[in-house]
Amino acid sequence: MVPLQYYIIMSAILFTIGIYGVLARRNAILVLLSVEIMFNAVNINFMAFSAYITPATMVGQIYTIFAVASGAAEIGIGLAIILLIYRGRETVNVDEVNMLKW
Amino acid sequence: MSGQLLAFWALSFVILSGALYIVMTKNIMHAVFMHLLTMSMIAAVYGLLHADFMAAMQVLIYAGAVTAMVVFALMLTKSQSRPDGAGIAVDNQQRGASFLTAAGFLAVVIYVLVPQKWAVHEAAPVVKSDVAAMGAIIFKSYILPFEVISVILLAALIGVIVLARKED
Amino acid sequence: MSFPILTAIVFFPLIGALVTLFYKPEQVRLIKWTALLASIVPLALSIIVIVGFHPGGGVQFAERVLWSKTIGASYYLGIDGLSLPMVFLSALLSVIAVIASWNISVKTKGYFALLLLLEVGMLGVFVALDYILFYIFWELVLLPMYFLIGIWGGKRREYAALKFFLYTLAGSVIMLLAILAVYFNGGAKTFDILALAAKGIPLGLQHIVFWGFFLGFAVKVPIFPFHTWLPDAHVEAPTAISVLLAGVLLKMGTYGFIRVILTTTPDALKEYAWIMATLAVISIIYGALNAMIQKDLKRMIAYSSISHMGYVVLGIASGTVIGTNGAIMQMFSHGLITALLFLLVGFIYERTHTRNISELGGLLNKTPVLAGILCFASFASLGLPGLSGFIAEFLVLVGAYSSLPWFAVIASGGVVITAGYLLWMLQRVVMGALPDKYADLLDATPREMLALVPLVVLVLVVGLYPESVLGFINHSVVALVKVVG
Amino acid sequence: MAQYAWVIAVMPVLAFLIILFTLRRIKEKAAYVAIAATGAGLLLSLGVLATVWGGRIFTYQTTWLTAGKLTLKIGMYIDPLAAVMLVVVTTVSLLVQIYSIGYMKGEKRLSWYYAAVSLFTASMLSLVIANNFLQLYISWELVGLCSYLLIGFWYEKKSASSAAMKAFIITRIGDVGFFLGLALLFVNTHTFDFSAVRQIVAAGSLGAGTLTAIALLFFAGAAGKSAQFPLHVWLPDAMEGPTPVSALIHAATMVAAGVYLVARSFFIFEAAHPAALQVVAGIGAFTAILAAVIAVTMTDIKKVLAYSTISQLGFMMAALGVGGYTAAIFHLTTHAFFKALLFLGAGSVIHGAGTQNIYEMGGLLKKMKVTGWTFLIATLSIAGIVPLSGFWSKDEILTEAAKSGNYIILGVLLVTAFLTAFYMFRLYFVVFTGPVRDEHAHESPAVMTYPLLILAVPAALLGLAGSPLLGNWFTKFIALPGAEHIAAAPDYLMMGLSTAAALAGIGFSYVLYGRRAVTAWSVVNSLSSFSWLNTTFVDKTIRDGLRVTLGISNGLARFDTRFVDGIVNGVGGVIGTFSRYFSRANSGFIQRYAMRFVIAFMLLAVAVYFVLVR
Repeated sequence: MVPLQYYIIMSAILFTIGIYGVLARRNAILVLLSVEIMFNAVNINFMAFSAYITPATMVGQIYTIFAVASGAAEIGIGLAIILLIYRGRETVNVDEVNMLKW
Repeated sequence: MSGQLLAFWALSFVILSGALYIVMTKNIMHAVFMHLLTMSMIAAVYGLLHADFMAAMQVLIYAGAVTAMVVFALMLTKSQSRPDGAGIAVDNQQRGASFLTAAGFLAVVIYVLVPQKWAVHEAAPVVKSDVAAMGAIIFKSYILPFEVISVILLAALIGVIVLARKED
Repeated sequence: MSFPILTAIVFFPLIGALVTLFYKPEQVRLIKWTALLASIVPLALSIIVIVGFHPGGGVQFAERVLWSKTIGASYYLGIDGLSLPMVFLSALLSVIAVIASWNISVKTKGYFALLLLLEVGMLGVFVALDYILFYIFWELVLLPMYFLIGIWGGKRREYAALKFFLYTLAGSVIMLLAILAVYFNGGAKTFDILALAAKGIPLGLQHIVFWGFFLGFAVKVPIFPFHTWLPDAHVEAPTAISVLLAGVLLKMGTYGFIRVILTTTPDALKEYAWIMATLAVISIIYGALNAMIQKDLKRMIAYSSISHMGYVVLGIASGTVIGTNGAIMQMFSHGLITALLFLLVGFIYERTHTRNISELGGLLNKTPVLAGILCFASFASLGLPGLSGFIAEFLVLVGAYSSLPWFAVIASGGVVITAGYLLWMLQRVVMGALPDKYADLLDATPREMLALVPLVVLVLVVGLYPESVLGFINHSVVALVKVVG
Repeated sequence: MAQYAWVIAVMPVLAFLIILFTLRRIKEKAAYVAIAATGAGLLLSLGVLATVWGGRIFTYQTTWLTAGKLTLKIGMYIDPLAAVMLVVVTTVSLLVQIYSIGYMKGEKRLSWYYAAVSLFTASMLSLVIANNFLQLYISWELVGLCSYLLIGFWYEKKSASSAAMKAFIITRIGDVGFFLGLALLFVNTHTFDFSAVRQIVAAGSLGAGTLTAIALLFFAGAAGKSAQFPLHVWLPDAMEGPTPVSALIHAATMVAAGVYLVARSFFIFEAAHPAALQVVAGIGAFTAILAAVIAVTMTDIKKVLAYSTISQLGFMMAALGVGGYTAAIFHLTTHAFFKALLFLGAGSVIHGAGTQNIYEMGGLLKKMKVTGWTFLIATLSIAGIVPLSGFWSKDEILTEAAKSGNYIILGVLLVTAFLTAFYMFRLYFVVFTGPVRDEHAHESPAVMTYPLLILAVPAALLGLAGSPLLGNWFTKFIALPGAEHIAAAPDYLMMGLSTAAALAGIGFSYVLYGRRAVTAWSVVNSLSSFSWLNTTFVDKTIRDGLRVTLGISNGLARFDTRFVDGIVNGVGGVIGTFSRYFSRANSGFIQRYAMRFVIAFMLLAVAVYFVLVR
């Protein structure tokens, strides 16, 4: 019998690792992977809540389905953008791209 | 110490160390493979939570589709970090700050979430997940979001094609 | 409802501006003639209004369409003795500005479209009787002016345009706050300028909104120490824009003083009259002394404008009927005279390519008509009797003398300084020997005369028979001035 | 007849307009237009004079402007004083214009000259027929304008344009006083009308203090126009203008306007504190003697006459100051003629000799008969020799001064009379007698000499009209309405004293300059130290004032661009610096944005947690 808190703490740590990856990695693909980690941390949370709090209605699971779907869309678009940038700039390093300026 | 708990600890250890490896390694290829592993372990966690359907989905989408896509992306772009991991930095300059920020975040989240009293259901977590019931719920209560998410996926599909297409 | 003549006056130039947008940029002649037509029609209509105007009849030709009942705003235009001379002046100077801009060759289309848009704003300010409408027109003036200075201006045009824009915008934002304060705390949920004035607002509120309005209008006038945008804007602006800037835009500020401050916050005005008068007197003397030393003709006239607008403010601060009459006369007369001066400087600049006083000289020898009119305008500006400037300054000083005697005494000292810098300028510019490089200057062309002569005639007519303007003003002023009487 | 007096003033205006609009084409014919207008004006003026012969007064007016309760009217007030002035102005103006045909011959801007002279004549006429102070002020300023235009007629010369400017600005300083006086008058009486003001003053409702202030402010204006100390410095410089203009404007008419103003508002001075009139008398007398002393040291023929004019105007002011209203007007009238004659004669001399320095002339009587003899008449007249005009009017002033009991003034005036005779005859002896220095000197054409001859008649004989021996007719005619006139018995003592002073002056001058018995320079040099007050003190003060003003405006200009504008630009600069600093945060590196986002989220979460949950 695993307490709910364990899942929460585990997903929190996982999410934090994802944050670190997003903030610190240069390679855009690694940044995307880190985003995926964050996504999955959230999903673990949903799943745990679903199992512990609303086991009958399965709200958390359904949220996870939607989250996975939009996550898939996100990674597709994200990779497409990385490809696009790579074509224009010959780099996938995030800190070499600063087009988001005033 | 039940088997479940033991399994949880083991899975957690693998997931977290895998994630750490992803954000630490200098070799991107290794990171991708570790990603595959991590995602599979998360699927196992879902199984631990009696959500077999979701576990399958997790393996299919994350461990399969996403990882494959990332590998393709890696092949199409030329990374500056060499396979041996030497040479050009894979982390940016705000690495230390990022670490502190992430640690702070973790502290806040744990400080806020852990003391919470969750309204845990009596039946939890023993109720077996029922795919049929889940399908009924999705196609009854959540039909509109479901349709919307399919449109979003379609839009993303088209968007990816448009974005990634080489201009003539 | 009869023919909405005021709406026609205000918005006809807009039609012209829209029409010019459909031309090709190369169709320069067509653009110019359209602009001329679009500015002449409001002038003609304003003359019709003058003919149909009853001096004793209060606000006339009113048009009122409810805009929003819930917030109490309406499309409310009307004209009285205060706005009539200003509307005429704006319409006239717009025509003259179009004529004076005939040589604009860069981006002609945009220039004339903006000029006409500017005219809409200027005319609108003087006929709007609803605060929201007033504010809209007030702001509408800024935008075309910004581009006209910023695109067609001189060397430092961007700096000047930005300074003008930000400075006056800051002023009008403060004014907006005051408007909102009057609206929310004035007791009547209406934006009707006249109704609010007639009803009166609480004394405590008056003291607050007075300063809001004062700052808003003072920047526009401009009164010392809010004046520094003016010389820069004038120096950089093209001739016709200087004409409108000095001739009309400055009057918007003093118009606001009379239309809003004098009627809506009379008690606060009475209490703070000495501050207004002090600033006015400082403006008079300070502007004149600054004008004395300027090397650039336009800059000199800009400072002289500050000095002359000080008389307007002094007249208003006096709170007397005579002083206010004088103030309006001075607004009208200064509009004519400064327009004349700026036109002349522009025409001289087109010939000699310099505005530097020390590089000019002896213009009477070669261009007697231009130089002669420059003398005429200078004398009008220094308040020579028989020309329009005198009677205005006279009324202002007599009015001020009865309520603020010492201010009037100091202000009249400005008359001597004014004579000093204008005559000194004349000595250096039109008298003396003509530098050799100007030996082949040509005198005024018919087009230039077309721009100059109406102003000369009006300065003379108003100077010799002031009743021609005062007849329209006086009744309204008596109705407006509630302070001392 | 008198109701058409305005036509007199309007005709030169028409002449002005006609000439102005045909400036390039009309050329010399401009003279005929102007002369015709003024000539017709002279005839009408004589008619007006005849109409008011019996002491009648005509007034006409029409509304000029309305502002609140203020209604300003323009109109005419034709009393004997105005009628006399009309005749004086039109006569002198007409003769000067005729004279100018010869003097200004070949001038390229001749038509403009006549236009300006016409405008001047019109303004001056409007000044004398004004029925209210405001109209008087307006005309007053207009004559100032014409004076400016005509002094600066040869505007290519820097000295001419500077002199014009100086004249305008210095008189304007006085005008500010006049203007403030008008404002004070108006605020207290709500009218500018002569008769109305007179009634209010007579009713005694105004305090003596107010009246004194008004009177002194008016006198400030008069001092500017009539070149009284210390505002006299513009008049000698004004000699830069053409000589006929000096004769018309700066001798006969405009400069007398100050005297006219004090005369017109004499009832205010009388009602005011006695100090007001004492100031007038004191400044008048001081100006008279100061200018006379300076005149002795001058070597430029026009400058001598200019200082002489200042001195004579001081005489008139002094006369007004001691209460001699009629005496002042009388002297004004006679002075107008003999001084105009002197100036025109001087013009003729300059025209013939080609120089203005008296020591480059000499023996001109032989060369220029008409000019010489008429000049002699005028010189005798101004020196005060029986029975020429100047004698009678000057005698009248001295009598009034004696009657007032103010013996200091009387003494000063007597000394001045002596000096007047001295410097005038000095001028005459040096220029017209002695050895001929310029063989090329020649008599002027008839168009110039006939006006001299005509002017010589009133310069010699007009005084008889006011002679006490002939019943003081002029005095009675001109006297203030209501003021009972004391039929002055001839004061033989005064006549004797003034004649003695004049003869002494002439004799002294004869010894020094006629016979050249004594070296003239020693005397002149000793006197010239007197003129420090003028050249060193007043002129220098004014120049210093000017420099200080320029310095102040220079400083203010710097203050304006550095400080006032500096604040404006500083505010903009500070905001700009801040925004530049903060805009650096927008580096464009997405991970920095992300980090800020995370940190902000944390802070927000903590805040929400503590505020809402706890």
